[in-house]
Amino acid sequence: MSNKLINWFRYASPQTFYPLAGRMIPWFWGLAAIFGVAGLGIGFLLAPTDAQQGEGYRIIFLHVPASWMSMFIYLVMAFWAATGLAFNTRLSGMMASALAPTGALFAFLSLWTGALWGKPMWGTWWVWDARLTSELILLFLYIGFIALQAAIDDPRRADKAGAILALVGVVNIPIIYFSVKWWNTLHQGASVSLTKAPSMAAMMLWGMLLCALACWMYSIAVALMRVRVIMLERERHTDWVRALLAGRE
Amino acid sequence: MIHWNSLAEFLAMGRHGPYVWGSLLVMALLMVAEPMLLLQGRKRLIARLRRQYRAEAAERGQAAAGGRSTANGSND
Amino acid sequence: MLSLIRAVIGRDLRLAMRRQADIVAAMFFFIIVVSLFPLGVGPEPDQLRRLAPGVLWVAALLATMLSLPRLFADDHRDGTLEQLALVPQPLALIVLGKVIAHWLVAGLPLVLLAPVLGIQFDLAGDALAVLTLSLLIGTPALSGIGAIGAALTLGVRGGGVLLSLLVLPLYIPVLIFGAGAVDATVTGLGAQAHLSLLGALALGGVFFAPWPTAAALRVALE
Amino acid sequence: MLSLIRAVIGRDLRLAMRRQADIVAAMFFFIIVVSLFPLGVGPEPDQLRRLAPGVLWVAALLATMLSLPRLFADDHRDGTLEQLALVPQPLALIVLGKVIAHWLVAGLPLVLLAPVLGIQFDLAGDALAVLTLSLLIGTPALSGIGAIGAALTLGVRGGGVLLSLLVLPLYIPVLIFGAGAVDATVTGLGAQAHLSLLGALALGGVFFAPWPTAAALRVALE
Amino acid sequence: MLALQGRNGSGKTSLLRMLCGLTPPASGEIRWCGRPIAQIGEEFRSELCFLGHQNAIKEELTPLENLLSTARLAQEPLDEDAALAALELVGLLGREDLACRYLSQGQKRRAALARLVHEKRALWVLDEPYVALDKAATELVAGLVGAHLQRGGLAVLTTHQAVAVPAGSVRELTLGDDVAAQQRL
Amino acid sequence: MLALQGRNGSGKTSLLRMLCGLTPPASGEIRWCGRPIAQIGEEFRSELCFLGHQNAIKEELTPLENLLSTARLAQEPLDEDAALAALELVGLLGREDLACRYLSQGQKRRAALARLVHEKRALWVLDEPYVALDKAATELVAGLVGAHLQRGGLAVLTTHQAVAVPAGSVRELTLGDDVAAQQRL
Ligand code: HEM
Ligand SMILES: Nc1ncnc2c1ncn2[C@@H]1O[C@H](COP(=O)(O)OP(=O)(O)OP(=O)(O)O)[C@@H](O)[C@H]1O
Ligand SMILES: Nc1ncnc2c1ncn2[C@@H]1O[C@H](COP(=O)(O)OP(=O)(O)OP(=O)(O)O)[C@@H](O)[C@H]1O
Ligand SMILES: [Mg+2]
Ligand SMILES: [Mg+2]
Repeated sequence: MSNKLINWFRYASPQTFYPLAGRMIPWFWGLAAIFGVAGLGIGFLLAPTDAQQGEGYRIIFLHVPASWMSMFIYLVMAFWAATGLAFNTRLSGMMASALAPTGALFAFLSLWTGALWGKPMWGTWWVWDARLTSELILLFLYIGFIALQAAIDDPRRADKAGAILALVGVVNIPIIYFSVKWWNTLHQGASVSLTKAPSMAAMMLWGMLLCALACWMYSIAVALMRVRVIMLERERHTDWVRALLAGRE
Repeated sequence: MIHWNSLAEFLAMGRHGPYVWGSLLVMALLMVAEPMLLLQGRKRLIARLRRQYRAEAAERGQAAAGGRSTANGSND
Repeated sequence: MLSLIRAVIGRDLRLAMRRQADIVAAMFFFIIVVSLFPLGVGPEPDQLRRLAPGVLWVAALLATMLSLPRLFADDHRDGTLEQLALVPQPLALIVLGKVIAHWLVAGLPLVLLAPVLGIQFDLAGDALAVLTLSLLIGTPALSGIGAIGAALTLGVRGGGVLLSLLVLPLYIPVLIFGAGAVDATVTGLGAQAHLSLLGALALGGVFFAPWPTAAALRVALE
Repeated sequence: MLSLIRAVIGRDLRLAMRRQADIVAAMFFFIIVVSLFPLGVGPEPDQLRRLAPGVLWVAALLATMLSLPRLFADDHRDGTLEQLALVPQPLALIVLGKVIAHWLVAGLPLVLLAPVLGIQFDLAGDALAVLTLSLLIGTPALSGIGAIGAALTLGVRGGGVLLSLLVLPLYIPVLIFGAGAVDATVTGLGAQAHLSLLGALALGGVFFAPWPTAAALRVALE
Repeated sequence: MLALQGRNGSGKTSLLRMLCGLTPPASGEIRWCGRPIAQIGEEFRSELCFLGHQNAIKEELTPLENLLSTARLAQEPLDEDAALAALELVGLLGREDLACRYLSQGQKRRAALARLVHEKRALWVLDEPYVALDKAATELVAGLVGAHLQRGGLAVLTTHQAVAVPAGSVRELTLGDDVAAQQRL
Repeated sequence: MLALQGRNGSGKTSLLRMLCGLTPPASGEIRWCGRPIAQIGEEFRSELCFLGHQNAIKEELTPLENLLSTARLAQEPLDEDAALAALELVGLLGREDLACRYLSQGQKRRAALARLVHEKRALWVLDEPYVALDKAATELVAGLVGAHLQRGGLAVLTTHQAVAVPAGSVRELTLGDDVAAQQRL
């Protein structure tokens, strides 16, 4: 084993990761706030009107980051699940469980903002097209993952079962992403309506990217917070948790 | 530089106000609520664990002092 | 007598709380079945609007039915049912308690979900209201009637599927009046008549069904 | 290796024969669900014809799903599953045998019933043929994918409903291509593309699914 | 007390279930205080305490909750202290807050037997109460049955083990292969 | 032979399941012929015969069918005569054509134990084999284990009863409350 690997496994132990995560959380909150303010500022105050969609298009600054995060978090979750199965590290399972609720939140937000966008644009809250449907499936997968883990009391078992489900469900992600290409549907494909004058397009693009970064930082911060709670709960019989809780009244 | 001429115009969002603000509001609410819930859950967990540790310590103290009554066969 | 029923309801609700996953999962089954139809049938809103009452009611029926096998099976497997059958008071009272608990856990959540799902099918406000009301009145009947089937198939191998075979035909009147009420609203006729019939079915289901159920349970225990 | 798979299939088929009620009941569930729809939706033939592929496919899906919980549950409860897990050969082979047996018992009868039920919905000859073919190709995928869910929820309280929550989303592609194939025939487009995709899903479902299923079973036994 | 013995499959379990009125006898009838139990159902059942092969405890609930809810269903409310005392007696103190699913075979059986501690009904029918119990627990249960007999209670139990019961007259009955399944109490 | 004893809940069942590789040990590892069983899965499993708390018989099948299909799954075909002989030995002749659902507790256990009669694998792991058996059957099973030991086999079993095993050296291990769950075979 190389030195690097040993180092990695050191941080993979809950005992060392817990304080590390605690130190990182404020930074991610700070970044999330900065990006969020900048992104929303550009998106809602500076960006010009869209020629086709009017002002309603501003939902894009919420909808696209939420959609991206919902897919991306699933991939990260599946990655942790795979590591957990392969190397049997305790931290991996905890990370996967910590990510799932946030992923579900973003999947829901993608649906919600999409529905609120659809009403003015398409005239209906919901249509059963491929993109929308596969995003709904993604939400179901998250909920299935959470429900499965909640139904199993032994955390080690819950981790493994959840990991298997997460890995099987990964096939859904490319389906969501490419659905607009494979089936021609109501939902627009990548990079629509960014075809106006280059400067405006750039402004919208920046707004979207900044908002996406904000959501990204937010997700990391929240996942770290949650993983700390999960660690306390699962490691409650260990000495380090006892010492920790005895220390700070 | 700012795109809007008046607050009213900003709020109206070109007749799409409810949709845009509905999205932003729900998204913001949920994204604030999630960490709040987490902090609250964490507080509750820590309180519970502290209680549990105290109870265990007390029990151990008792066991050391007197020893627990053991099961025996008679029942009257 | 009331204290016995209360004790049963309390116990069953406590058990249900221990496995909340159960309640949540039943609700999601409902959601998923409702969402499957548009996928199979195609997305035209006009057609979907006409389908909505039928699909929602069929889904409610199936969701209730899926939770039925466990109504008595758990108690049967671990021997609790024998103990319940040996309680001095009539077994039907205990069954009544279990039916009420079942409705609270499996029926009520469907009622609360219905309006949200109706929106996916593009239903108008008054149709949504009647849909919810019809489910509120109709689901207790589903729990009551279902209990008979659950008891009859108890301990029978392949019970789950056999159960649906027995129960679904009995559910048909509930389905017809329930979906009919919504249809009548959509087409502008009053839903009054359908709803009163539904109410009669519910009363019958909840207060009459426990007796045959109790008898079937005794047979299953022999 | 083949002899092991054959031994598993033989044993499961023999068990299924002992409780024929099971097979019959699954078929009747299919029939009843399909027949419920016209009741909930109304009898216009034109509308029914458009509904047919969706309804039949959804019913097939639900019927398969209902029989899933028992795929491993019986073996788990009586300790046979532990014995199977201790067989020297990979557990995935045994799972493969069980999946095949499940399809023979729960999938094939649906395929044979489909043309008869299709006639009730006034489907034309070629649509009927494609419907049957799509079910023939698609149902093995349902058994394979379902096995994963059955293994994951094994021994978990509230398994039945949780199972449908896990499995139904994974069934959706099968449903879309299956119903899509029939729709395409009805509207005059070729069903070729849909059917090949369905075939790919089925191959994947039957030969890939046993591995995660075996892993999940080992977890359940821990 | 009546202790039933007999080879595997000689019909002990079947007989006990008939005694309780769970299975109707193919011929003959079961009487209690001279009257057939089929006719005095409620009255008979309020005198009866049955414990079968199965433990009749809920795996999701803790031993304490199990004990309390059993008592509530039997309409003989038990306060929490009494229940805890019973659990302590059967050696489950420290596990009263763990869901029964995590208990071992023997511990589950103990949780089920805990209800005998405060049981005052006249007729106890126990099917293989000692199965899965270790020595200490077996003696404890025998002690409970003894105390019940001293209070004037009746007990019918089956077993393959010979366990001394402290007090009361013990009649042993060994079922042969062709014993008639008719008994008069 | 290793006979495990211990109070209810002392971890016997858990230990046996780890021995078989069904549950991974929380720490430490199980070795067979010096190599960890996690690595030599197939090889180890083909030397192992495990019988748990549960009987692993199908209620719908008859004892004969159960025995035959178990053998076929283990890839050690058994002809019908040998199977019938085994059933006769455990005293189920006359019931070999009755679905197991109708058998009593003890008869079911006997049906499960019948596979030991022709079992040739080296390591037997039996969890409470004597539960629900009457005296005659208990001695029979002890005899089977004895014969296995004489052939040079190994056996690990748990029990609450003291039963003499005819031949072979018996090591008894009593699990205390805090025994480490690590064993080397
Ligand atoms: C509930 C309904 C909706 C869902 C579930 C949904 C889902 C998604 C998903 C998953 C993405 C990200 C995938 C990608 O980047 O290619 C996305 C992007 C996008 N969506 Fe939606 N959407 C919905 C409604 C809408 C509506 C109504 C509109 C506008 C009329 C819309 C416009 C867009 C746009 C412009 C993008 C960005 C595409 C790009 O530039 O890459 N969506 N949506
Ligand atoms: N339907 C049936 N057909 C034929 N025989 C049956 C049927 N039902 C039960 N039996 C037989 O009745 C007998 C009585 O079984 P019972 O469970 O009462 O035995 P038991 O004395 O409790 O045995 P054990 O000590 O093994 O628990 C058994 O021999 C069983 O095989
Ligand atoms: N998840 C868990 N949490 C806490 N304790 C547990 C858990 N799972 C098992 N136990 C405990 O582990 C112990 C070992 O149980 P095991 O079944 O191995 O006992 P056993 O020796 O076979 O007992 P018996 O003789 O009663 O069969 C029991 O005390 C049980 O309560
Ligand atoms: Mg018996
Ligand atoms: Mg044990």
